[in-house]
Amino acid sequence: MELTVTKERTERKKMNEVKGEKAVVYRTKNLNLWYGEHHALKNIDLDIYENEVTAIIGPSGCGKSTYIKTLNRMIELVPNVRTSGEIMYRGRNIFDKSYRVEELRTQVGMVFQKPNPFPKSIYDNIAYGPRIHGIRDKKILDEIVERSLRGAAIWDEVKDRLHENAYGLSGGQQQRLCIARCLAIEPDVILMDEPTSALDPISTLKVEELVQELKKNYSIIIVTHNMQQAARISDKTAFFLNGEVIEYTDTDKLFSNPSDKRTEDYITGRFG
Amino acid sequence: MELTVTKERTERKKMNEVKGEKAVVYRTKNLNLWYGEHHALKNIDLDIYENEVTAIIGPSGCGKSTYIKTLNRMIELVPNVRTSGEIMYRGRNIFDKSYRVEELRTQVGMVFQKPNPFPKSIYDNIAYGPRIHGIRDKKILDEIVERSLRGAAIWDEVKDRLHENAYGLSGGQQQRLCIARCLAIEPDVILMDEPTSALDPISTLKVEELVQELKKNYSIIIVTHNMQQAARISDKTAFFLNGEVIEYTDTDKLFSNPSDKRTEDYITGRFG
Amino acid sequence: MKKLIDQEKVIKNMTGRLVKNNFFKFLFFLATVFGLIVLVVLLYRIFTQAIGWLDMDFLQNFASRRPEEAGIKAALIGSLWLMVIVAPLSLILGVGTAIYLEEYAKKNRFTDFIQTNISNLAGVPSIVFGLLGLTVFVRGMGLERSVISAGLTMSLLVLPVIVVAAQEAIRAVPNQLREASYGMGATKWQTIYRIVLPAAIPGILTGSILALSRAIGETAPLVVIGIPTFIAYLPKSIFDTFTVMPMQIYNWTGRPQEEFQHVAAAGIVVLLFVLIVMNSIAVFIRNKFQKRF
Amino acid sequence: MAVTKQDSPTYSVREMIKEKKAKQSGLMFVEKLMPKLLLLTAVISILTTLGILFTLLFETFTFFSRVSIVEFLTEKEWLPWNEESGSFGVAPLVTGTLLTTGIAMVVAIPIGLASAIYLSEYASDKTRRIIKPILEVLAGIPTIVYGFFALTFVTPLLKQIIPDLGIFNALSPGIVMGIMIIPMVASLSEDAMSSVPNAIREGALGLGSTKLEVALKVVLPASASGIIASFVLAISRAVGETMIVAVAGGSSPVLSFDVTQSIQTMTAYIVQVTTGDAGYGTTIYYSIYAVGMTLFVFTLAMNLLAQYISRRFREEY
Amino acid sequence: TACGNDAENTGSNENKEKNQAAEQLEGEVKMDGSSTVFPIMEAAAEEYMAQQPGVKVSVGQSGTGGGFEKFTKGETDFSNASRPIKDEEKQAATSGGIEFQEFQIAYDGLSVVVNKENDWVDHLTVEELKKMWTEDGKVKKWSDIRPGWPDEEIKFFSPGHDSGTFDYFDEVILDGAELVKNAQLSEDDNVLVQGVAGDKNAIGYFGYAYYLENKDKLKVVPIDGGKGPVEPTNETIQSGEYTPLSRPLFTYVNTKALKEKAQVYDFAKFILENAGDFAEEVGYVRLPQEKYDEQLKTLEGLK
Ligand SMILES: Nc1ncnc2c1ncn2[C@@H]1O[C@H](COP(=O)(O)OP(=O)(O)OP(=O)(O)O)[C@@H](O)[C@H]1O
Ligand SMILES: Nc1ncnc2c1ncn2[C@@H]1O[C@H](COP(=O)(O)OP(=O)(O)OP(=O)(O)O)[C@@H](O)[C@H]1O
Ligand SMILES: [Mg+2]
Ligand SMILES: [Mg+2]
Ligand SMILES: O=P([O-])([O-])[O-]
Repeated sequence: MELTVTKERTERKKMNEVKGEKAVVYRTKNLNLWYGEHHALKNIDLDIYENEVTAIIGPSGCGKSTYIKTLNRMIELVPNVRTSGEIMYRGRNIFDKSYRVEELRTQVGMVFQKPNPFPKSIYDNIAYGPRIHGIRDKKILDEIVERSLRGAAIWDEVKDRLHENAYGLSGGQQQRLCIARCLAIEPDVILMDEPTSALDPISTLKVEELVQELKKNYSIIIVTHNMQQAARISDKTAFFLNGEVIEYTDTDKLFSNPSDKRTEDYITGRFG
Repeated sequence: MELTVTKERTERKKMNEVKGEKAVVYRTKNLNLWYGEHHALKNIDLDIYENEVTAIIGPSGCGKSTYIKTLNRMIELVPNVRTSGEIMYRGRNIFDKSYRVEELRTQVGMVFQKPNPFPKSIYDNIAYGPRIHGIRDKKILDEIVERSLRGAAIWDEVKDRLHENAYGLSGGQQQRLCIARCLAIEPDVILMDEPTSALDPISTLKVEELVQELKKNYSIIIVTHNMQQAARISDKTAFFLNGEVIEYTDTDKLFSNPSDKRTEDYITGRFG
Repeated sequence: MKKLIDQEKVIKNMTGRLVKNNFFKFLFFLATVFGLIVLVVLLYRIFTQAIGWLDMDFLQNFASRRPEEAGIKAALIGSLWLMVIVAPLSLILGVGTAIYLEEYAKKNRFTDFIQTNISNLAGVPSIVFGLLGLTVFVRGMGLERSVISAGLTMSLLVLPVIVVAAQEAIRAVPNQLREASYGMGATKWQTIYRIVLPAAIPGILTGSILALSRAIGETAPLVVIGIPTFIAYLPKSIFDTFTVMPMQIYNWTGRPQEEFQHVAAAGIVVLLFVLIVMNSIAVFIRNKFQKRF
Repeated sequence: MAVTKQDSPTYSVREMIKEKKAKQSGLMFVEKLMPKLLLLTAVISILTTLGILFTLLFETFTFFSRVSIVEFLTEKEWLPWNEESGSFGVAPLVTGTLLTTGIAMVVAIPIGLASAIYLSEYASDKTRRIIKPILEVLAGIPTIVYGFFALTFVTPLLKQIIPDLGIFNALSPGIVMGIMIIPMVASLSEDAMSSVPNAIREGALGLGSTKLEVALKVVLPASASGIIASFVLAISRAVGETMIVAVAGGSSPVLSFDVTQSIQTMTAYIVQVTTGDAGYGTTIYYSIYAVGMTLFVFTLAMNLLAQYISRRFREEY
Repeated sequence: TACGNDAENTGSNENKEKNQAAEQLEGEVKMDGSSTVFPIMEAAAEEYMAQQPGVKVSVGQSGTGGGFEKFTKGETDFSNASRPIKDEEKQAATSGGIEFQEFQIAYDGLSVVVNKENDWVDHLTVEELKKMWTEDGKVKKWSDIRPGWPDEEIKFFSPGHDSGTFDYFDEVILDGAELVKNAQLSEDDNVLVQGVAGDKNAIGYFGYAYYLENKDKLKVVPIDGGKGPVEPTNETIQSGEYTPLSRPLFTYVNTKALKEKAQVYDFAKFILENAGDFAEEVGYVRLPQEKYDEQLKTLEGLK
């Protein structure tokens, strides 16, 4: 890799300034969410921009996972969840009755906190997405599988055992497999919920580089408990606390010059 | 907490110098391990010292989890595992026929990579260990539970719902619960397999502080993919690669002046 | 820090705990072996009785008043015909119901009602199903004492067992897998069909093996329906009359001639053989898929 | 290294998916259709119950128009054979059923559960794979075979210990029924226990638990719902079992709890009548429906109770 | 090739059958009813189908009552019975629009048996039988029946209440009185055989065939019905000497089916022509030949 992460970021920032403001992918308006009686998200307002990496940080239990799962309506799988407010994805309210959740999720890929490969072969894990969307051609599938695995920096480790069960992989390998699986359907947005928490530094670095690479074509929203990571790879960062967005601004600004006292306390490790 | 982590470490180092060399807790001699045909650990030789924090780092799949699981013979749960060589714990070979694995594990607590609370109440999770070891007294149990939960920096979050099911906690909270569960039996050695990979920075800091606190009484072996963490909290660090120990020495030395080229490449993020 | 746990006492306790563990392990082992011993005794008795009576003729002959000529052909083929109806029907209905309840049904009174109803059906004695089959299929629908009447009755009989087993199996599939699939934009049915069902197959099969084994050895409901015992021809369609092995065996054991006891034993051996073949196929599939998540 | 425009070939997966989507209108149809089809299969079970009720109620009413329901429930003798001086108190048949079921459970639950624990927690994968299917063969042996096994093997064996044992008794078929049910308890309980994640076992073992402690204190509570479900099925099976008791239990409906003597269960009575001499339209003929109804109500009550228990025990993980 | 099956024919009336064999029949014949009669009909069906492979005969054994239930609903062509049809069943037939004809096909001699080691019983009178088998609230001992017999409790083994065998015993011996309460009842006569063979103080009764097959294990008791003790044998049963415990076995045929289905008629004829042989083969006793001939005439009249 010839470019360092930082170089690339600076370059892109320049480009942004040239192009002017980017398109909004997700516009969250006054979102509230309850788990039964528990008010987990409170009056969230957040605009997420195209071809950027948006990081969401905050202490454990603050609602990071809840929010990111709301973006592709995965939250609906939890019983007794209620929401109010709007989330516009590319101009359409995702809570609209007419919006098919499958369509949304095809556009919005997701990588989870715990690796969750299917109990199938490595190949079938990757080919699952393309297949359910009707791609049957063996040659194309082969190519998608290789490309996706390469994309997730795991190709070399698994290329000789594509047809073995994915559960034979180590935790880190499994997580990268899940990222590869997500890449296979070339989504528009990729949601990542602490995708590197199970990875070693080298894989983490690869994924971070990959995230930089991917955002040329995709918009990425990443939950992370690692502030360094947020600082390294994201363009914008949102700081969540107790289900509220405390501060949301350019990453540089948030980490160098936070406007809220709580943000400052958190990023300097002063409260808990 | 009035002492910073660094201050404390310096202090302890001083103490060590005063007392001279510490006792060896674990002495691994020429350990080899195979998963079926797969040679996962190769000729491991490693001495682990009392009242120290020993970190094990290395890329994904290098055998960190395998090694740490061998130390309390948890690895035996995997079918078709073969070992050769010796691991002496406090002078006794843990592979001895006469060595009762339950006794070993009572002395050697373990915290796992993924949180694995029992499907019981928070209280019963913590009280489980003491109870199986014959402690029935409600008052003592209460005290153990509170102390262990405080020790794992989770007391304040759960003290009002001790009798609710542990599965209602978030991932981070669950992991801290598991640490508390391990503390409850006051082991001699604590094995930790990436214990903070599911925690946010604040909890991570608390656990790191806790590790410092604990090593006054306990010896701690910690697998981590976070080199900063290893540098911050450990006294010695072992660098694993492909099932081999590449370098094992004082943490300061390993990170400032590694003697093996591969170690250097790894800690500077240059290979993968 | 004050020690609350007395390590010495812990070590002292250890011996007792280990002795207890080993004692119970042995007890558990004995319990497991007990079943096997009974099986061996049972099989030994049956095989010693069947020896000399079990040959190709026995498989190729129809029933006869003469023990030497009596064979199990009609009953064997009849039992297989019965399975042709029961296996697919009860599996489709059972797994379908389980999927509906676990994946689709909302938590409401109606769902609760179905669930309770199924558990209750599982407890309804087979003989009562016999009365049902007689009234509804044989008489109500005019299907007579045919393969289809008996097959429908047996399917309903084993249905709840399959539903309950399939539900447990489906419930055991971790939610993370469903989430992963939905996350790819898979529809609900795609997720169920491609992820949940394959992962649940081992559990479903375990239940189904037990259920189908039961169906193939069940006598009481067929006695109530009034399946004939003497048939010297094979059914040509599911609407033909037929007989099954347990009925034939029941008939033989009741005969005055001592020789028929041997014929019955030979019949039991054939029945067990069919059963073991069925089980083996299912066990093969189950082992192929089995894993712990 | 990663996905870039250069190394991507002439196609884009995203475009292909869009293209296919347009053609996949069938998919949404299936999506809409499946729940309805599945609901239909679920409704079959309700229809079955209705069918049973319909079948039983109709004839039961006729029976109770001839014999008062009070007599049926309170009379202590079951002597239906004499049209004029008969006595229709169902109690002896109920006690016969309870006796054999009770004995069967005393055998099946401890042994079945113990086998399940052994297979799930102690046995190696290989042992489990061998033993489980063998046990399942036990469940598949036709009940009629068990009946003769009870009569010609177990009863004489027991007679050596209990000289007063009658040739027909409750004990022997009860025990054999229990043996028949062991695999059901073992297999279903084992499944429930196997579905407890291994990570939880590791957590407990890591604290120095013996396998027994893991099994009893962690795995059993975690799988209680599945285990209780297996007990319920087992009890129901024993109550409804017919051929074993018909062959080895005798046909003497007597109100007594003496397990060494001949009894008659509700199921055995139904078989006796359906294969017997009683004419269509006689009171005896209708009595089997009344007994069937009793059996039905009986299992219903028991199942409702068991479900209540199993709900209270349910654990999520 | 219409005559293909003739070679396999056995039995006394080969010539007659040769003539009939010219006509190959098809269709179903459904028969159900008494389990006592079952073995005879199994034999008949077996042989008949060897001759007429196109005809599918099925024989069930739902018991006499169960058989009539189906028969009166029009579900079967033949109903076997170990007792004559009852009035209720006749009524059911009438209301179901079923007309039928009764045929006797063989005799069964209920055999009273005791243990082989029982050396005191030489015969029993009908009165003694009644005294033994009726419930009177007291424990029955052998010495209660005839002075000099052992002071031991009698162990009773009887077919279940719902069998034709019990029904007949009840009618001719008990005369409606209640059966001893501690009698061991079983639907399966083999089990009764075992019970009696296993207990020195046992007494039991069941069908003649079961006694014949277990002669070596049991001792049969001659019955004195007023004309001195008579042991059940083929001769005494056929001649009617063995009384009152010998009983006729029946089959009932649906006359409408007889008229409409050639195979039903043909099979009925076959039964009447061969029932005697088959009965003896499976352990029952043939009727006097005149009875078969008479019934064949009746049958012809129904065609
Ligand atoms: N299924 C659920 N039912 C009820 N409460 C829930 C559920 N999931 C999460 N919560 C609660 O909602 C809050 C937000 O949880 P969430 O998982 O979004 O936190 P998080 O920021 O992702 O934490 P972590 O960093 O530990 O993953 C927490 O207090 C949690 O206990
Ligand atoms: N149960 C198993 N059966 C076979 N191979 C295994 C098993 N567990 C681990 N391995 C293999 O052994 C090697 C070491 O695995 P291990 O889990 O110890 O790695 P690790 O260093 O802990 O990785 P990570 O950081 O991803 O947790 C890997 O190549 C892995 O694929
Ligand atoms: Mg989270
Ligand atoms: Mg690991
Ligand atoms: O079958 P039965 O002859 O006893 O009615």
